[in-house]
Amino acid sequence: MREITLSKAVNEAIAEEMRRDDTVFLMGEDVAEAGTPFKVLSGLVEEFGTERVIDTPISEPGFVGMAVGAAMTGSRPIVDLMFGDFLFLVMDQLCNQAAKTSYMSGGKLNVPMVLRTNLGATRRSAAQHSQSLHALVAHIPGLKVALPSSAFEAKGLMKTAIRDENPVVIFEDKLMYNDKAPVPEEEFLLPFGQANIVRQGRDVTLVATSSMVQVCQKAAELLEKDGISAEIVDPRTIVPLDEDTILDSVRKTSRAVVVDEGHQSFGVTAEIASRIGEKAFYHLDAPVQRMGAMDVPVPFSPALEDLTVPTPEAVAERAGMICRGELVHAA
Amino acid sequence: MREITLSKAVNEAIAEEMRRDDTVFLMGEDVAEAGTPFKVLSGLVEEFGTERVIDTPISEPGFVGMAVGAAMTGSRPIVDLMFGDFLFLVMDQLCNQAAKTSYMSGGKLNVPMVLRTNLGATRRSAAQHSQSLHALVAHIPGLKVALPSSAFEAKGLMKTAIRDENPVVIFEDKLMYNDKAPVPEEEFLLPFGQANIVRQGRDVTLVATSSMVQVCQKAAELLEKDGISAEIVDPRTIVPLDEDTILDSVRKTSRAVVVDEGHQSFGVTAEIASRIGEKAFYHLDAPVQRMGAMDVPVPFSPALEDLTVPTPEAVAERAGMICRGELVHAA
Amino acid sequence: MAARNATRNASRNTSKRATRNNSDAYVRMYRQMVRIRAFEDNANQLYLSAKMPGLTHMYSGQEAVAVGICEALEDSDNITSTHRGHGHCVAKGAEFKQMFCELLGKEEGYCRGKGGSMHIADQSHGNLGANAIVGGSMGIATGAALTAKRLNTGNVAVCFFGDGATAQGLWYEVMNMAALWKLPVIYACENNGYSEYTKTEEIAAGSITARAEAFGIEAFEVDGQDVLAVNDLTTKLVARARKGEGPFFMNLSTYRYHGHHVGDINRDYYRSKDEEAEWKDKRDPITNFGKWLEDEKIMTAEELVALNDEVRADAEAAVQYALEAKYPDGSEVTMHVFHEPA
Amino acid sequence: MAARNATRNASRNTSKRATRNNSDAYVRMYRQMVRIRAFEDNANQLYLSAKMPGLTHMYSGQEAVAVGICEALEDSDNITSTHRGHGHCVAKGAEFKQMFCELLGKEEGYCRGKGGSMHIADQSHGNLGANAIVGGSMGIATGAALTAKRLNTGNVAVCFFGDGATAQGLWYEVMNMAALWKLPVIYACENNGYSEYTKTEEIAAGSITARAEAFGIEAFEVDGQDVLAVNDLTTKLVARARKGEGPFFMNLSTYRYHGHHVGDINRDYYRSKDEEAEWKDKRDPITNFGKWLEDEKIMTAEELVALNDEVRADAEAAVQYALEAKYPDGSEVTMHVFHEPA
Ligand SMILES: Cc1ncc(C[n+]2csc(CCOP(=O)(O)OP(=O)(O)O)c2C)c(N)n1
Ligand SMILES: Cc1ncc(C[n+]2csc(CCOP(=O)(O)OP(=O)(O)O)c2C)c(N)n1
Ligand SMILES: [Mg+2]
Ligand SMILES: [Mg+2]
Repeated sequence: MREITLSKAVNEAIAEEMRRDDTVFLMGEDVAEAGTPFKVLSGLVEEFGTERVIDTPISEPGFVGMAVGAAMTGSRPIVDLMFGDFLFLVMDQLCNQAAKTSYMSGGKLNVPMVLRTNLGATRRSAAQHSQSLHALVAHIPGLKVALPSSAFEAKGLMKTAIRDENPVVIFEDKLMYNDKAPVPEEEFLLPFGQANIVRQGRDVTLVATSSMVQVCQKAAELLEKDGISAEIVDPRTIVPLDEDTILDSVRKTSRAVVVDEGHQSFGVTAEIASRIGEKAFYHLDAPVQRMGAMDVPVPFSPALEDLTVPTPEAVAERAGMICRGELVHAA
Repeated sequence: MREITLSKAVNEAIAEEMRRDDTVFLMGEDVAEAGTPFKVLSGLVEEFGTERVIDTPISEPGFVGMAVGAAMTGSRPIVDLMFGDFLFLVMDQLCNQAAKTSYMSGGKLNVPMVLRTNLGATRRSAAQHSQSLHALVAHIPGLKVALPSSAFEAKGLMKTAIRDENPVVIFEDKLMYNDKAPVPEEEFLLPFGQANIVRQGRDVTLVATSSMVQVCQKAAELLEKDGISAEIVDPRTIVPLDEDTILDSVRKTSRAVVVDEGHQSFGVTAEIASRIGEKAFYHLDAPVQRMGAMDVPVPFSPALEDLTVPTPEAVAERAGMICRGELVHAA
Repeated sequence: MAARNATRNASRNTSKRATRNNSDAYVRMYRQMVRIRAFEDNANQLYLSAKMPGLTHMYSGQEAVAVGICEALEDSDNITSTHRGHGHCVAKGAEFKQMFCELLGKEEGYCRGKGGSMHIADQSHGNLGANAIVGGSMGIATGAALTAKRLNTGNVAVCFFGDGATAQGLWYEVMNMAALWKLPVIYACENNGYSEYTKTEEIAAGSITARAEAFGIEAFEVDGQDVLAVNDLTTKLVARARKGEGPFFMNLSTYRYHGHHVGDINRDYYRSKDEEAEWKDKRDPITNFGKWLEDEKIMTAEELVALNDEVRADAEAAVQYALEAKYPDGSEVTMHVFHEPA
Repeated sequence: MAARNATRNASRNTSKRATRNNSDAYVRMYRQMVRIRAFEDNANQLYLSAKMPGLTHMYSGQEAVAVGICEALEDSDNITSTHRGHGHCVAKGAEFKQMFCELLGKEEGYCRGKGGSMHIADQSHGNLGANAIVGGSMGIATGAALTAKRLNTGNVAVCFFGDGATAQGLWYEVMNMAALWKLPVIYACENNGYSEYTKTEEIAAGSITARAEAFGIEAFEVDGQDVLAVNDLTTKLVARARKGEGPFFMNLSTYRYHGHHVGDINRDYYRSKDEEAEWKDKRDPITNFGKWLEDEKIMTAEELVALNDEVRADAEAAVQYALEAKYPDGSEVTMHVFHEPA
């Protein structure tokens, strides 16, 4: 199969859906000629024109609000939010408006919009350009949340997002834009709420989201050398969450480490770990381990930043410990 | 001891601190003559004047941003955010600015401000005036989060918040403003990060925040009738979180139900349950139970709204089930 | 560009002389204003007698704004509404029964009881909903206009908001985009002089009208108690907006008769009884328009009374119906979180 | 109120004739501009040679704005800065060593390496910090002015922001409050014609200056390449602001010489080489002010060269120092999340 970058995968998904459906359009800062600072959208304005690929002023609350209204009236907007950190600016329009419209109107109105943005640290972009804020939106009923972990997922989930009748927030890992993966030429969509078993294993389940899937793949290789067989489950979407696949895996391996790049406290690892703790309780041979980003703003200095996110070595070490029963006394 | 309402307790705390420290001031919508729609601040403008009790326009991002700047330069602002739901409007100033200033500046700057707001449903105020959004702010490093569960806590935590060198978000339960509790006449402060054992018990620990403390007290009485002895732990602040007191209680009772009025998924119950699951693993006789608000926007209809939040009966039932070992098969 | 003062007292203008052709329209406007007043009087009663749960904000006094504007629109045109939204909802064509059912949280309500007073919406008539976030619908209205322009539907969107809402930064962001892209949206500021318990002059610096003009938006100041003046201006602006000459801004002076919300009874500390009396006695949009209809011989005094009685009876019947209607089944609580394709 | 055009080319105005008294001030302004340029040239080199991590935005070309304004301020006055913040930081009094250390993430940086280019702050000189959220510091500056007024410190706050930032609603919210409460804050819009890769005229409707005026704020348009014009105007406004006559708005026309950020090399698709050349060759704030200093016999050509050489040497020494300085210890990663009383 051909291999393309994550960036190209997103671009293809959007282009295909825009060709298919005239009501789809794109808006955001420097999305047209510039194709975004990450160049993900290059070429789209040439094909679809400035009427459908719209450069906006630096007015995130404004254009997200407009997307909500456009979506309520027959359009399918895709909003580009340049950095995930800017979510804080649009929370009212996203969480008080978009998320609640279907429910508050008793199903009479709906908001089929996509907010595409990113996550991920270690790019030396400091505290306001490095956050992974997907847990926040996942907490708000009415929003779906997709976390593609490779070019393949990026394409398949984006197409599904655009066709969904609800607001979907899709977080791309900004460090992965140039990473290549096999992506079919033929059209395909990936369903929401269906986890992917990235790697089969017997001894421990690594539940990994987005950027952490690669980290866990490397961790699994390290573990392999120690004779530990790790299974990796990538939920792909955290709302809806495919609890069954995760639980089945843990019931099989009896051990779990949940790895996510958001801050650890009150984040995604808590949700998944507590569901495992509750629903696979009698199958667990060791306490479920959580590995999120440190509970600190992301520091600029390379000497500090790299300490804040889970690494393959750290994941392998932690998984190794529970497999060897070394964390007994801590609990 | 005299009994006063939660409303009066907050008012006293603020008045005392304003008398003590000239740099403390209050700002928000209709905080002066009107004393807020909940009348919590009545009388303050008479004592401190409109220079220190400042009515603002309906500009939440603006005045929260101003509070950040005022706090960075020697003031100690208390910002009144009329409804917790409006947090979505101020997330950028709160989470990108206030929360990160100390860290980003390497400790050279700091933001001693208090954001007081509220939480709580069942007031028939519908989806945009009923949310309990404390989990969101708790996820962001740099913010402290206080959840008073009675007039006593409301006073003691508010005074501590005002003296703290960091941004503190304090959520009052808007249904509790008229509830009375014993509050000493003499000055007192309640330290952050110190949980309160509201009730001693042997069989199950109910970890309850804010509005859910009362619910759990009633649940404990119901359980008592069935011969089950419930211990209630109120963390009082979720950042910092007094993990030790919670863990000690669970290690003693071997069972836990975590009850909080925020949405269940990706919320406070997940964080606390997963910490218990990890750190008291070998003491647990049953899976930790989570009871948050339903993952739905808060519906207006009384027929629906009451279904969305944990009730004493539901808590008692769930706690009873784990005490009787009835949830074995589910896990 | 100086704000245009749409002729005050346009109703006394000869060009407004009734003709056979538009007398139906006049009667309809009158009826719609009376319907709003009747709706609110009943809602207020329901609340005061503890039959209605929650928070609600009365529109009484501002009827000429909603009616003057909505009568210049088609069903397919969109409006966005506010926390004080019953008037907009009625004016855009909603029925009493479904509205009262919604206010009481009943299954037959426009939103199956899930929205209530602050979120009432009526998609069938283009009303995208009330909003409990002050200013929260400014983006939505502007986005509806973006759909209209992009998909060439010919629709116009009207964004209703209060004077207090002009303090929300969102407005400036969307005005900028509306102006840049010439969107068919009309920003209608219902300037009733107060934001909750505060006079707007204490919390609004400079000139609200000039703020819109600074974005290159044509702005108009109009007497919001004069339904014909409002309707006239709106009719012209809607036609121009459909031709791509929008956006526009209207600053409509008006007054709310009740408290900020139904529980706001003692108002002396922020506004005087005299001021209230002045507006109610001299500038009531319904009374004055009724007199004009009589003067112009479009309706007789008896006809006016009969119309009022009929509307009041309708409203009371709808209240009765709603009180007896059933609540949604508990199972509905988890429905509609996500929208599923039909 | 029409925007006042602060005299363009004020530097050629006789009232600006050098005197013994202010020639020190002129030399200092020149030196500060040269310091900024030298700082940026080194930062650019560091980045291009992959010695500097992260994102950074060059201030070169805009020096007269930061220097003209900051030279009118006291150390105790506050400024807030932007993503393009090195110039403000130098102008407000910061040292090269701590600045380069910060850019390289070293322990001796102003923020112990935790902030980097986009968050550099220098509390000792009243610089409340750069900000990576466009418009994110507008509230902070206004709040600093609120402290100044409430605690009667006599301080003034200057809020620097770009033309693109005027699209953020926050600005309108805080202007309204600043105007209502007469706060000593000056909003300084560095209008360099671009927001990233887009001409500002494509994303700003109407008039930016009129937007400030609509809030009743006195507004001024000034040539941001003329350090004396900027300094003169600011000096007057600061004095007035201290007396309670603020807030004020300045729209300063200027230009950034480099790309939006250091990686923005091929700029042809959004701005022409001719345009760049025009600004660099004819309107360079340093070259032109240097010529004036010569004409006015305040400095000789040799003195100018010597000053430039000295500053460049300083900058290079600081770079060398910073390159060799040590990184913060790993244990610092969890420090400063919360501030503890000293
Ligand atoms: C974002 C937000 N802030 C505050 C409130 C509380 N609130 C509800 S109505 C209102 C006053 C609105 O004034 P205005 O816009 O003039 O409308 P009016 O009530 O006069 O019709 C306020 C402050 C709110 N609902 N939303
Ligand atoms: C809220 C926010 N939106 C978008 C960005 C990305 N961004 C960084 S600088 C910039 C352009 C800013 O333009 P302007 O304010 O004119 O400043 P200039 O770069 O010209 O100095 C943008 C869009 C950001 N950092 N913050
Ligand atoms: Mg009003
Ligand atoms: Mg610019």
